[in-house]
Parts: sequence; C-alpha cells; structure tokens
Amino acid sequence: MDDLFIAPAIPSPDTLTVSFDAWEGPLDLLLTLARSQKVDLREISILALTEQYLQFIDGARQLKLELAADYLVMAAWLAYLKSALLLPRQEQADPSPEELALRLQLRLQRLHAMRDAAARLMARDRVGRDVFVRRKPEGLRLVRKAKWQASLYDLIQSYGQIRARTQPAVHVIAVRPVMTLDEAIQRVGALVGAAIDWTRLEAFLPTGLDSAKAKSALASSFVAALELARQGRLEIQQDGIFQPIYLRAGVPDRGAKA
Amino acid sequence: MNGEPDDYLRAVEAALFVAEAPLTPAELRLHVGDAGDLAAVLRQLTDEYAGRGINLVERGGRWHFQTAADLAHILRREKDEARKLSRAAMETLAIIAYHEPVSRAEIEAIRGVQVAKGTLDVLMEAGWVRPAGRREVPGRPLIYATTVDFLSHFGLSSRRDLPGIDDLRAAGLLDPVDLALEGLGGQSVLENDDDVA
Amino acid sequence: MNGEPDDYLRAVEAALFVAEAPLTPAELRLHVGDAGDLAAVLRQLTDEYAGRGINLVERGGRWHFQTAADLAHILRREKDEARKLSRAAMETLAIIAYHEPVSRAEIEAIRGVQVAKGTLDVLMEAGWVRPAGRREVPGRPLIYATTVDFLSHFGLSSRRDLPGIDDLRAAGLLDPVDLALEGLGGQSVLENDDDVA
Repeated sequence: MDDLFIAPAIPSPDTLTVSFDAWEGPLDLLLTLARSQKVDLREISILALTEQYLQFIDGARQLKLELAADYLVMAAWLAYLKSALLLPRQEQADPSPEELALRLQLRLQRLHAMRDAAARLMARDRVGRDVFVRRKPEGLRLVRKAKWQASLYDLIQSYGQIRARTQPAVHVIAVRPVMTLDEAIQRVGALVGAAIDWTRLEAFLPTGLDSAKAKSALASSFVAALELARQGRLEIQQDGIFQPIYLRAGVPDRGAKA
Repeated sequence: MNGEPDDYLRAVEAALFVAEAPLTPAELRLHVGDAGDLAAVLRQLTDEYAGRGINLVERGGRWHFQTAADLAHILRREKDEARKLSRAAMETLAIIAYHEPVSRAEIEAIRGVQVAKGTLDVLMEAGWVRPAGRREVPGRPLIYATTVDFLSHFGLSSRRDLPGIDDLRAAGLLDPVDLALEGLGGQSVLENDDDVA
Repeated sequence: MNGEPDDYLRAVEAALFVAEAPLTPAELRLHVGDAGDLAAVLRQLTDEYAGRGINLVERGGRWHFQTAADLAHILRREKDEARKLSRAAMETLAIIAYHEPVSRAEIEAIRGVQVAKGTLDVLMEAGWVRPAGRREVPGRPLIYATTVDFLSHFGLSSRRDLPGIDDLRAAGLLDPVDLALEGLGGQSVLENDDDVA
C-alpha cells in the first residue's frame, strides 16, 4: 500500500525546534515514529517504538520544550509497558503487558489504515476539481399546474357578500307607541277647561292604552300640564313626593294674585 | 459517434458541456488550445450529436449543447395541484357570472375594490373566464364572460341556474357580514323579548 | 454512438443533460416514462459515452453526466479549487466512510484525539456526512454515516468502491480493537520484540 499521506518529518532531538503542534497527539507521534522503522506496522517492535518515543520526549524535555500533558502520560505509560515487557514473566497482570502492546499495535495499524484511506479518497477524481458537471444546467422543471377548486356555494356566498357589502344601507326607525307632547297639550288643555275642581292627572289620559303607550301618555301629559301651568291655563297641586298630582283650570285673576 | 474520439475533440466536447454560456471559437480556444482544427471538430461534433437527445448548435457564432427541440415536453413535467381560489378571485368570478359580459371597471364598481391584475389571470388559467370582446364605449374595455367549463365545474346547466337575488336574500346570503353577526347577538334578543311580552 | 438512437434513449439523454442534480432511475422515469427499458438504456448510454469527453456515471444509485477526469486541466478554473479539508476532517471523513455508522467516541478511539467541534460540522456542511440515528447503548450516542453526495463527489458508485475497503475488512482493520484482540486469541506480538531485542 503506497503511502500517499505525507507525515511530518521527524526532526532529530538535537535539532528539535518544531513545536508538538505538528502531531495530533501522542498516538499520531507514535505512528510517525513507527513508520520511521520502515517495516510493516504488523511487524513493528513495540519495545523499539517505546524506546524511540521515550528518547524523543527526553530530547524535547532537555530543550525545555513545553509538552502537553497527554504526551507525558503516554511517556509514563510506555515506560511502564517497557519495564513490564522486560521483566521476567511471572504472575501476569491483567491485562498482560503483551496484550497492552498488541492493543497499541492494533491502534497504530488502524490509524495508519484510515490515514491512508483518507489520502486515497482525497486523491480520487473529485467533482468540481477533476471532473465537472454542467455549470448552468437548465434543470428539469416540475410545473405545478394549479387545479383550482371552488364550490357553487363559495360562488353564491361571495356574490351575496358583495351585494350586502355594497348595497346602500337604508335605516328605518321604528314607530314607537308614544303620545307626542303636542298631542298631550291639546288633549290636557281641552279637558282641563271643564275641570273646575282638582282632578288627578291620570283622569286626563285616554283609556284602553297598552302599557307602553300609557306610560308615554302619562309622561307627555305631565309635561303638557307643566307647560299649560306656565301659560297660566291650569294649576297643579301635589301634597308630597310621589303623591298624586292634581290639576284644575286656571283662573286668570287668581293666577295674577298668586 | 464513430471511432475513437481524439483528445482535442474530447476537450472541445467537455468544454462545451460545462460552459455556463454559449462559447465563441475564440473562447473555446482559451480552454482547449490550438492543437487541432477547431472548425472541423465543431462540425464533427455537430454531426455526431445530430439525431441524439442533445445537439450541438451554433447561434450567432456561439456554440452550445442543447436538448433536441422535440424533447422539450419531457423536460417539463406538469403536476396537478389542488388549490383554493382566493376571496378576491372568488368574488370576481361571482360578479362575472352574475353580470356577464362585464368589464374590469364594472367588476371594480360592483366589488367596491380594485381587481388585481393576477385575479383575472387566475380565473382565465382555471378556464372559467374568457375575454368576450370589447365594450363599445370610450376606451373600448375588454369584457369578460364565463365559459362552458365554468358551468360544468359548478354543476350548472346554464347561468339561469344561479340562484337569484331573492333566493340569496332568503338564504340569508345578502345579510351584510357584520349585521349578520349582530343579528346573532342583540337584535334577535330584543325580538324574542317582544314575542314573550 | 452507433445507429439511430431511439426516442426513449434520446429522452433519457436529454433529461440527464439538463438535470440540476444526479437522478435516480425513479426520478428519470417521472420525466421519460416507462416506454423503454431504462436500465438497458442507461447501460447503453454509459457505453456510448465511454472514452468521450463526457461520461455517464452512476453514483450511489443516481446518474449524471460529467467530464472525463483526464481533461481536468483544461476545465479547471481558479475558483474551482476544491474545499481544502483539514487533516482532522479528512481522517474523520475516512473513518466515517469506512466504518459507518460510527459514533464520535469511536472516531476518537481510532484517531487517539478528540474530534474538534468544527470537524463534523464541516463535513456535514459539505453534505458528505449526516447523523444516522443513535446507537442503542448507554448514553444513546449519535452515529454518523456518509451521504449520496459523498459518493457523487468522490466518484464512488457505492461504498464498496471505497479504495481498499475489502482488504481492510479482510485484515480486520475495520473491527474495533477489542474484537480484533479476540480474533487473534491473545497471540503475542512479543515474538517480534524478542527478535529485535
């Protein structure tokens, strides 16, 4: 598998001037170092790789390069792994150092495989870079043809509304059952002339009226009485509030005396 | 298309394919260079594409691919979509139906509102209204009438089937909207009171 | 292109020519109808255009015309510069494509670093990656997969066309580390180390 992915060059520790920004974390650095072993990653020596990494970190430290914590954590872990691998085999811890080493190797292989895949993917004939589609296609058009819907009811209702809206409005005021003031003045004036004695206002009202008209007649007759009294044609007497109102014909000289 | 197309022809073909606008031979050369006989290649491509779904054509010295004219219909697909008429369109249609033939000014006079340009278009597109000549008055305005499709859509055998004004009144359809609303409130309550009294 | 192309083929050719996006056979049928054997016509067109300046290709079940890759240099414009992806974005895209559907945690396990906030956004914005539901494990993490546009852009007919995917799968390199360990049955790598040491 050709290496299409260009890894950052590994500077030797004594000329190490790069920052660790060149790597995306310890695994990335480990992979770069592993690839410098120039062997298939499946054959990689984890011990040798550990050596390389620890030396590299050491070199960086001597140059007082500031290292992110995760690089140091990896260094510590690799130092532990190295000693575990070198120690005589005894009661194996779980997981065994061999398994830890294998895990690391598998992770490096996977990262390498994906890195390689990414490079091959990016190198494909990409639309807009290597192959081109039409820049201004006319486009397949979907013409939405409206199928209009309306019912006969909608139609006549609309027409009714227009007519209602635009018809000149005619306002008719209902004729209410009233006795007008003029009517009352005439009637009370005519009747009071015959009444020498005090006579109750109600006696001047026409009979046989419905209740609404009777109320109106009473009110109009009272106002008529006030008007006729003002003219001196009759006199009004009431003994107290809400007491019956009495009328009698006015006497011109008596009025003048009063 | 016969034989192995050479690279110059392939380049011309591809350049014309991606172009945003028809290209003059000079513009084409900017892309494909001078490695071949451009005029001959354009002729060859025109021949090769003749009779296909895409044709190479020259218009005013500019070349472009276009779809064959007889295929235009497949590139536009129509789809029916049920839509409801707007209130303005409905009212306009009603006025035309009741008063036809009627001019736009007359419709506006009856509606009491201007008729937007699109409204009549929609009704004509629906196939319910047609221009029915001009009125012989100053300005000779276009007059409109309903169509046979209108009658069949609304289930009418003739315009005489439209309910008359008296029918509308009887159905309460002539009550002004706001009065009709009031009728549901105060007014009818009073009437009821009288009935009771 | 040999013989008289029939109208069905011509229609398919024209529709693909004017289409704004790659078309599925179903979409094509909406325009060209069912009057012919669409699959056969697509095969025939693919053959007829092979070797020309324009090719008919299928990407993720959708068909479109594109220019031949070897003509890129004459067609590329300055502004065509393909979106420059960061290394992180490229690797993340590859991991999603080869492992899909895959969660963010799984991507991080492979890369050994956190997936930066913008990385997945960039890939989704490009239209190459989409959320593909949640994994039914504690925390129900979102999982990601590639899109049909991803296939189109990278010229893949399907995910099976991903470079080397069969080899990677056969080598177990697409399995999680835990699964691979089980497969190896604890076989030691120390033999190699011993050799070196």
